[in-house]
Amino acid sequence: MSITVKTFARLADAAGALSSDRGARFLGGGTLIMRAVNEADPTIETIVRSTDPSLQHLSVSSGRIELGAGVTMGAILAERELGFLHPVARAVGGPAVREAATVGGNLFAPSPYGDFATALLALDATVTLAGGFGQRELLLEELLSRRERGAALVASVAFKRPADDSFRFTKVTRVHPKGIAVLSIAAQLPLASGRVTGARIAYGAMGQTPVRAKAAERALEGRTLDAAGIAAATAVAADGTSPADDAIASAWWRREILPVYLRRLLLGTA
Amino acid sequence: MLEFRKDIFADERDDNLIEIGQPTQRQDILGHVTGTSPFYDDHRFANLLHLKILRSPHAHARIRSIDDSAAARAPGVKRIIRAADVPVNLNTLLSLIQFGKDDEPSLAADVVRYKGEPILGIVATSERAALEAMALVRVSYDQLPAVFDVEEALKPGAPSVNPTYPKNTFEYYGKYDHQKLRFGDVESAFKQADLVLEDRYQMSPIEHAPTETNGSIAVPDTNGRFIVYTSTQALFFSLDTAAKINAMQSNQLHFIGGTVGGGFGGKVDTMTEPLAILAARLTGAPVRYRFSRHEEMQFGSPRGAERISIKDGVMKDGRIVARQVRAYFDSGAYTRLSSYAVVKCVAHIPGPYTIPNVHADVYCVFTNRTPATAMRGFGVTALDFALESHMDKDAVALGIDPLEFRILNAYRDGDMKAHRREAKNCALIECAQVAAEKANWPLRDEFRRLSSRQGGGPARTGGAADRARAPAIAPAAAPPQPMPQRVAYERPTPAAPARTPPTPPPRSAPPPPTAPTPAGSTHGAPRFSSVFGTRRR
Amino acid sequence: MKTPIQFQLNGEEVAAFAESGANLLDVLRESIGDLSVKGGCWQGTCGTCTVLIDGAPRLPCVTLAETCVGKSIETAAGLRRGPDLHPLQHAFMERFAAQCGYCTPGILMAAKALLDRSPNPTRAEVVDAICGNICRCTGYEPIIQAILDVARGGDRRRA
Amino acid sequence: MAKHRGRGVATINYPVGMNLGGDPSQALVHSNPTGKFTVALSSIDLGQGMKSVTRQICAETLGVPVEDVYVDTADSDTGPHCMGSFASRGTHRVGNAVITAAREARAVMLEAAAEELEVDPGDLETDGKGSIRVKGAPHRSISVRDVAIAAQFKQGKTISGRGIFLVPLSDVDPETGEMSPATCYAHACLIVEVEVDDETGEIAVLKMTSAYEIGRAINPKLVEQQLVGGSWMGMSHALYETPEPYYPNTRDGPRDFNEYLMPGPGDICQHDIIVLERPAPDGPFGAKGPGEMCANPVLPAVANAIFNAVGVRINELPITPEKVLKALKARGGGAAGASSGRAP
Repeated sequence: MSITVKTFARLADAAGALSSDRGARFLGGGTLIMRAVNEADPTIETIVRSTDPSLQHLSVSSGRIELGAGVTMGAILAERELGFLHPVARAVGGPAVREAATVGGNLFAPSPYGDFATALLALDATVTLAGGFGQRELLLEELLSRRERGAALVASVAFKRPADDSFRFTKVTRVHPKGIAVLSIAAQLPLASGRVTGARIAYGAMGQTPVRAKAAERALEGRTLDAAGIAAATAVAADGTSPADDAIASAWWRREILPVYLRRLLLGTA
Repeated sequence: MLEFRKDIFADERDDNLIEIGQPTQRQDILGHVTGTSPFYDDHRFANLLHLKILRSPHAHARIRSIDDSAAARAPGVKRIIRAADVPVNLNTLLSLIQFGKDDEPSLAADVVRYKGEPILGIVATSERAALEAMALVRVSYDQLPAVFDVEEALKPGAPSVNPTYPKNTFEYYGKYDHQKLRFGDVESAFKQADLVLEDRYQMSPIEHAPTETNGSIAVPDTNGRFIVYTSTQALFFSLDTAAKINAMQSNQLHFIGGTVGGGFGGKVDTMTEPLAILAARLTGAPVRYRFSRHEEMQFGSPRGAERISIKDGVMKDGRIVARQVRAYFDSGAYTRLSSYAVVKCVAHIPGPYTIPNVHADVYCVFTNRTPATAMRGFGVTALDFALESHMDKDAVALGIDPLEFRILNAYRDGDMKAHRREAKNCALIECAQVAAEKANWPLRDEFRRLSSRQGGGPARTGGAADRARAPAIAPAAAPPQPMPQRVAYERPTPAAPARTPPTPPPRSAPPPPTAPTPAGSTHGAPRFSSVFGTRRR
Repeated sequence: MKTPIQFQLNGEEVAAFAESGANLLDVLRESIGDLSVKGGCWQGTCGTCTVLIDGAPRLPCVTLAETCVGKSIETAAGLRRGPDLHPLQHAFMERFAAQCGYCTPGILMAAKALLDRSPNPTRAEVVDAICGNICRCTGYEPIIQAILDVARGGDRRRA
Repeated sequence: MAKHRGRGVATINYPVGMNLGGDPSQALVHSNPTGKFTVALSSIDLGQGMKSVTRQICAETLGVPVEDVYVDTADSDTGPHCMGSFASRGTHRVGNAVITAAREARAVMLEAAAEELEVDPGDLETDGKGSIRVKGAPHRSISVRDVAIAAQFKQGKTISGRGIFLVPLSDVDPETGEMSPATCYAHACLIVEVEVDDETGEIAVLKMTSAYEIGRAINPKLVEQQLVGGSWMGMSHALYETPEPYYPNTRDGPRDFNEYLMPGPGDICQHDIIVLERPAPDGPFGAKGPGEMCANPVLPAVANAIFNAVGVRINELPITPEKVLKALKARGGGAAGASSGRAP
């Protein structure tokens, strides 16, 4: 029994097809779905795809950034205005994977993958879901918390453009330059007269999904980004994380080096 | 990046050659850069069928039942191959050179002994059809206790992994569970030593990871022959193994290799050819059996892990007077080539150093993991890691420069090695001197002046060979000489003691019904029987 | 079920009937017969099958074939123009940048993708361009040197 | 945050060919009617350069240009038996077989030439450019092409040769391990410099310097390919690779090239290599086999360099950052200055 491929001009129709077929998967860049298809994953009977141009939509206004779910890492790297995201996009696979891997797909990439989702979490992104009966918005954080449960078709993501130089990202890998994450850290660190106000920090590969570093965020509030100012934050860096042992690294090592790399990121020495 | 030091050993070298030494372009380079080099899978056939293998999910289990009826009816499925379909379903690779007993089935019949062991094959019109049918096969197992640690496997009461070797160790000469090396007297040397250092080292398994996975295509040819396009590293090795397992005459098989997409030792095992040929015989169609990357990584034989303990006795002046090695090769569930690596490892002990007292026991141990095989540096890589790490510790403990410590103990022409052969054509000291100079590693003058060609001789081992069993080479026979050796290569001399041939152990498997002992005629096999006492009739 | 697929391969119009859900790698090799594209993993993790789709490096093994309808695909088979080798092919020969040769076509295409976009890359850019391609033989250095040779103005002979 | 540099060294040797010998290889060499030669082998080229090395050996022995020789490999119908491409035996074993075969073919070639030039074969020499001439009288010469045509169509001679090389199988004494493992050994010394991050255990390999003694470099570029690629693999074995990350526990085995770790193009370092040549008495033109041994010294040299940098010994491969960090913490954290070796 071979695979059925259904192509829809409208994303809404694709969403409808997905919700009505338990054996259906939405094809983003293909790096996840096509591998499963090649391995004859019995849970995949139908590939649903959409040629809806909205998936490629990419808008950068002064305040707000919107990315269609089909926007690739390559497209982001081609967009000058998104320079602050280039280190993140470049951290996803090699050049050939970046040309295929999509923003939407990355939100569903199992740990230790999902570096772009980690960055979006730090950017407090909202996600627009496509549905048979119109779209709805929710916080990326919510989506991640329930992504293991059931199909949701992402239409786009949006977030406030971070203040200049307030966004930082680092990814620790064993292999360079292309390697999957031992861990990744994304941080948005707005400064008011030299002091951090409303920091958002997210970790990749420190749990089943990208997670917020809420304790560290609190500990940074009102502090300066120097050795003394960040000490409290790095002390609680690993709070609330649940990293796993895998082929890349043990949970122990991930926990051990997380504070080190958080400190280096905050001090700008990573 | 690469330079020559032609001045060293110049007097031993004829430099009046035309082609030798030239950076001539590779004969195959044009094919490589144009993507036209023919790899085994670059051959196309109409109606090609695909073989996929159902593998054990358990490390050790008894197969209670197999229900493949639904799979047999699945779309695209042409044939299911079971253990009973394999003409000679027990083999060991080195039976071709009369070394070891047949211990590994092509398809497991009753018991699976490692996670990933082949149980049954599905031949279908596409890989996908075969995989979908595989999902319909129902196998029920009774799980058995498994062992994964080489030393656990040797303890009394440990689960027995391989029925051919119930004690979990390969059998040497029909009487020992390990390979011995005895030279001099380590015990008394340890007593006299100023310092005794002991430590344990653990090699990791390694995946060969060739970019081209193992695979082959078997194609029915005219006149009952089969053409086999293969990724093998050893054409006749694979041909004779495939002939044996399929109970065919070797001249019924025409093996065509060609360019191989990397091997590193991982393409000697002949893991795909026998079943691809069997599938082609059973279906009358060309059949491809290609490892997936996942199969290559987890179920293709890896470099086996070795656990090596080293005990050195050293003197304050830097001489190593005794070295004892105990090593365990993790062979996985079956022998494949680990038994051979053990002997090669023993031959390599104590490394490129002249040590008067050496003692080693090296074991080939069976565990419930993917059978190991050869890999680049087979039998030696792990030992070098252990020996050279330990050399460093010796040097630190003695407060001697690590490189000078090595030069001091380096073997030289005329020295007696632990396996009782004269060292010849040595160049370790020169390598150390040249590398040190290039890296600005400070060596004292006396160490810069030493030469592999001077100062060697049996005396350096204090006649250790005499103290042990009869020396292979009378001390008088070979005075140290600075000039190249006349003798082409090392040989046992008449002085070597005569040995009574060991008694052959019982044979493990009945002979193939129709197959002539495949390789007996082609691999100089009979000679090996005297060595390993496993002569086949 | 089979689907008709048509696209440009190295400048020529080609068409094939592909199994529904087939990946581009199998279509290129099995249906169309471009054997210069080698398969290493069918997982999207080794880069061996790298080709250019509309000028961008892509991995056919994880590309749904029917998404390529109407696109322009370049493979190693199209690098050479008649008897004339591409400068990258010359450079790989000069630098002895291939041993078993299995990863070579994919790496050549990854390198072409880089040089087509930025003719004068830095070493870091060259390293990034091939970081998705596994080579088990060479240790990468000769490959990097070969690509830099072309960037520096061609496959001049080494002294 | 502190990064510490250290240097480590290892010296090794490596046996050439299958242990104990008993591993024959054969070769056939023959000329076509216009003086171009084919070497027929069943041996395998898996990237190491078997075709190229045997081609150069054949050309040198015949005394013809290398372009006039083509090596055909890996066909069991046309190529005579070869034990296989492993144990660093290709250059040594197959190379010797090719020499024997090429010598036989050369003898017939010179006989045929002698008949054409009406001189004694012993008075002839090849110029390596495609001609055969009378020693001391270079104007009296004939092209290999004309000799081949004459041999084939006029004299009825076959310009061909057969060769086999076998190192007789050695016995092994079960009690003492007395044996003849190999007929010649290659040698190496490798010095490596590393940098270790004492907060994370991460290791960067900064530089390698090595000396390899390989008997004779038949082709320096192919030797370089082996030594550069091999040292990369050694670095990979030392620091990265394993299909069983929690050995002897079998869990979490890698399934793909993202999970199976090997140094990427961004992890490699400068490697200065010096080649020494002490010809092996029984090697083809003295050649040994550099193929396998080149990876071996890297593993211990890296382990020793790490100790030199931060003072901890890791005895279990691969030497992952977490093993280094665990060892540093077990020792109270931070990096005690290395207690040995010389600082770079």
